Amino acid sequence: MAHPVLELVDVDHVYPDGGTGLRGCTLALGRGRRHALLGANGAGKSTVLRHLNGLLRPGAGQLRSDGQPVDGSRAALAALRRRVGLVFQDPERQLFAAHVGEDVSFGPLNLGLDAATVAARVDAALDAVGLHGYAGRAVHHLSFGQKKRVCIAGVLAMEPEVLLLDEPMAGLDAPMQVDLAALLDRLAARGVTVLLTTHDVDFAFGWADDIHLLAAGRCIASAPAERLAARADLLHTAGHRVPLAIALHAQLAARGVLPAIPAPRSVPALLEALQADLATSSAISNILESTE
Amino acid sequence: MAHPVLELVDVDHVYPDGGTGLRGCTLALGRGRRHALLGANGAGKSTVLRHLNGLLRPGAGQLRSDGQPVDGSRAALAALRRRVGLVFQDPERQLFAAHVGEDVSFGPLNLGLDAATVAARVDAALDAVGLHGYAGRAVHHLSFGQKKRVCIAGVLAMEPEVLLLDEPMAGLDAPMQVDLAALLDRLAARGVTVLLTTHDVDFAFGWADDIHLLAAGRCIASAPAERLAARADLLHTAGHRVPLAIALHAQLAARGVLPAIPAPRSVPALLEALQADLATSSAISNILESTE
Amino acid sequence: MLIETTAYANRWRGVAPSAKALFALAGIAAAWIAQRPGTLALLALLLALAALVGARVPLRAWLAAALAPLGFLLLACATMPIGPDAHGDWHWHAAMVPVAAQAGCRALAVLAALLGFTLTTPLPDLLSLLRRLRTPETLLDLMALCYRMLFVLRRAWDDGVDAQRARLGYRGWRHGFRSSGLLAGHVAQQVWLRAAALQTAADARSYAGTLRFLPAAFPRARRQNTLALLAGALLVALALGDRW
Amino acid sequence: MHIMEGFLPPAHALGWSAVSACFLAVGLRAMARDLRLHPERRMLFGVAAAFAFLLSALKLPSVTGSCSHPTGVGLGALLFGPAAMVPVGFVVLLFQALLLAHGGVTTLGANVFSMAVVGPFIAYGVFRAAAALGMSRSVAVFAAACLGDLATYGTTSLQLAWAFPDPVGGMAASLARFAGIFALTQVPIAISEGLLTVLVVNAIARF
Repeated sequence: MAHPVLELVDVDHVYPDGGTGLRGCTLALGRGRRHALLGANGAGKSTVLRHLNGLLRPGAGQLRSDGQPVDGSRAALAALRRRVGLVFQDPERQLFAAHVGEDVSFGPLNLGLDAATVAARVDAALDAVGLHGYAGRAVHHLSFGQKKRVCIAGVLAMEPEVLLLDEPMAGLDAPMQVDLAALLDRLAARGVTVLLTTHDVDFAFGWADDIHLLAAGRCIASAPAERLAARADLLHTAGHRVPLAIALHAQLAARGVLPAIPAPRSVPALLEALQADLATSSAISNILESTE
Repeated sequence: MAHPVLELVDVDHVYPDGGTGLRGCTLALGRGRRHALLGANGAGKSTVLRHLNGLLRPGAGQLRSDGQPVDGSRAALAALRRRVGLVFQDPERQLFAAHVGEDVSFGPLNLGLDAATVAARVDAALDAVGLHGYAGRAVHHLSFGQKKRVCIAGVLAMEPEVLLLDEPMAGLDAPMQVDLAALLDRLAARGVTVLLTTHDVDFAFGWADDIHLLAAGRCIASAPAERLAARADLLHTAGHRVPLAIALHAQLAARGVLPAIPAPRSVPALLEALQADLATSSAISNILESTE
Repeated sequence: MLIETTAYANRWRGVAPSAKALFALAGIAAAWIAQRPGTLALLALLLALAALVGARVPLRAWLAAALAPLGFLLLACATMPIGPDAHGDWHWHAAMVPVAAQAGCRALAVLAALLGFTLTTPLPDLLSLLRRLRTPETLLDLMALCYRMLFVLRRAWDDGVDAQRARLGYRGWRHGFRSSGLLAGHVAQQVWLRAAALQTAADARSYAGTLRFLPAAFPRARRQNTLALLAGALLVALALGDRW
Repeated sequence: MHIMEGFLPPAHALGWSAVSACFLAVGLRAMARDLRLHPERRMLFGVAAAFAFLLSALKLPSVTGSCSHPTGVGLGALLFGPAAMVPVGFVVLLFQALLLAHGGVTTLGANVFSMAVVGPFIAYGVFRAAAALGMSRSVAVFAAACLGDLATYGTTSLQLAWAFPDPVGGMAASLARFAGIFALTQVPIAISEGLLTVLVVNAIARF
């Protein structure tokens, strides 16, 4: 079996102020899949991301990359960060250059690429996030959603194999969330492993292939979304309820309103299934009527 | 008819940098009701709040309080702010005292109250937000959710008639959101008029009595939630879809799975209705079986 | 910030800041009165024990806080007996040794007095004490805002450094220097934005030009002040014994 | 460069405190006048003080590869003017003494004089002079921050030399001693502070 692209094995982490970040956390990211990390505030979601990118080092346990342990040497961490991009939650805290292009070029320049390659990468990254032609704009004139996209472009320009995003949907309105989910899907389709944290259980189950549940610094479950969806016990421990789509579908399937399989991943998908079903049945009744 | 407690009449606002904040915005807040202001990012939600609290002055049009125009004099604005409390989105930008109790005491002291009254109000406000005994804690040692509650306590301690909250649910996890919604309900039950901004259309329709829709600086609709819920046209203009609960209920009512009335306000409420329905029918069948 | 964390978690957290300040001042006065290095060292020990035993300040925290000043002390005291003569040649001057020993021990005693105060008293408690002592309002406001905002800005700085490290911003000192400069410029610009945001937030709470907060109450302050004065008097008496 | 808590003899500690108190009073009067005209600057000075403290508490990569504590006084003087830097510098130095045990309360007066009075005024003067001579902004800023830093350290050496004169060579010998030893650490710090200030000012100018 192929090794997971990144893996935390039995990782403990205690913050300098004594707060426990992680306790025996084990979690593996399958290559090219869309992962969602779920947990209540303070469960350790950001701490996990910072370990995966090497910003924090495990107090005990190991970080493995393609099955190989990553040691704490400068070279190993640099190699890790080259492959693993991390987008933080608050754009105000990670955009520090005055202009969009300048900020996006920060990472590629640090990779030691030449100016032409950097320029090409900046353009490609801005295109990918839908900010073509924004390179010369001043960062502080952008809207919140645009800033968020600049942050993502800044990481994409480093062409990471793994993209980690901390609460990427926070603060975005509905259309922007749809756009961002589509962008992440495109990246995953290109083979990039994507991991995002969220506390929206409905979104997580609607979007992700794999779900990882975090509670009080432990990873209590890691599995494909469809296998975890009905595990009310595990979800409760992680501070969540069963996704509404699953609960609704169970009710409707019990009544025979919808087929038991396939289970829709999200409430909008369930709604579509209902509408399609209604359309089909009215189409059938139309046909029946017309043939009568 | 009683006057709305606060009212914007045909208000225009242009920011100093030339950005248009509001264009002919008209919006009235009925006393003691729970209001939600919905709109895409940049539609002008925060700008409306800042007008209602007198932080921004209309370029054209009027702000009315209990039917009386509020002029721009210091006295009028001071009287307005005494009655209308505003909680901003980011706690880090509004807490300026070192200790929780000190920060909460800032507003009441500005009202010119004596020390004993202020101390009593600080205690009451901290109790209300569930931070009893936190007065001596350092603000920078608190979690995000706790800081947010300190912000709300700081405004509650001024005992406002109207409470405005900018994106209060942003960054809170599910249990914290439930707690906060319960707190706002208690305030509304005591007669406080509550207005919050959100871009979560499902939450807005699940919680609010009245919905106000904002699009590109105009208030395109203001009505009780149940009257707006099915207005897909207006909701689309404001960058939203029809609340899932309403859309689902329409489908299920069409199939006779649920009664057409009452329409559940939120998907969890709809789920409960389904579960109750199933429980009733199984209870009835149990009774039938036992009597057979 | 170790001193700040310790100040919030020790047995004297609830003791009136006035009492702790009186004791520290008495310690400084005693250190200034005393002459012999031995007496000064004893004072330093007593003051350190008061914090370690009385307030249960962890020894590790005390030592960590004292580390930087002790480094200065070592350098400065070692410097004193070495120096150039009239011809510019560097020599060992035995005559400076007693001067260095006295200055060193005195510095230790005063440092112990200060640490006894700062490791047990959160800075905001000191600010409310200063307010009662009629410190100019402008200065107090400056201090209150500075205290709150330094944690906010520090957080912003740390997050910025993390974001830069995640994008390989600190490989080698050239990159590091550039990254620090960019970030410092960004945080400097935040100074204006945050000040404006605070102003707006204060205005929304009926701000009228002065930052007023309700100070914390210390109901047993009188008794504690008396005790502190008695303990301080013992230290001063010990020091006076040196002069006779 | 901070003189540690308790290191100065009582007479010197009290004397420098009196001198700095006068400058502080003048600075506070200037600031209060400024605040009457621009009340919104109260918040600005508070946040700026926090920023100055932050810069002073940071470990930044320096030219020699080691870490240094830049004083930030040059930057502050250029942004807010030297008079406002006296109260701001006072608060920063007090906080350093109380929160980091850098400097001290008894030596606060001496440290305020070197770091919040001499440093900013020299930095500001150098900047104005360099600008008047038509030097580029970067050169002027570098010279201002670097010389402001060196002036601070020179003043500290003088204060120490005066407090502990050499029994043979007197104050001059003592000064050579302190200045000589501290030059090892302070010259690289001054250069890195100058470079950093240039980067920061250029970054601010772009916003």
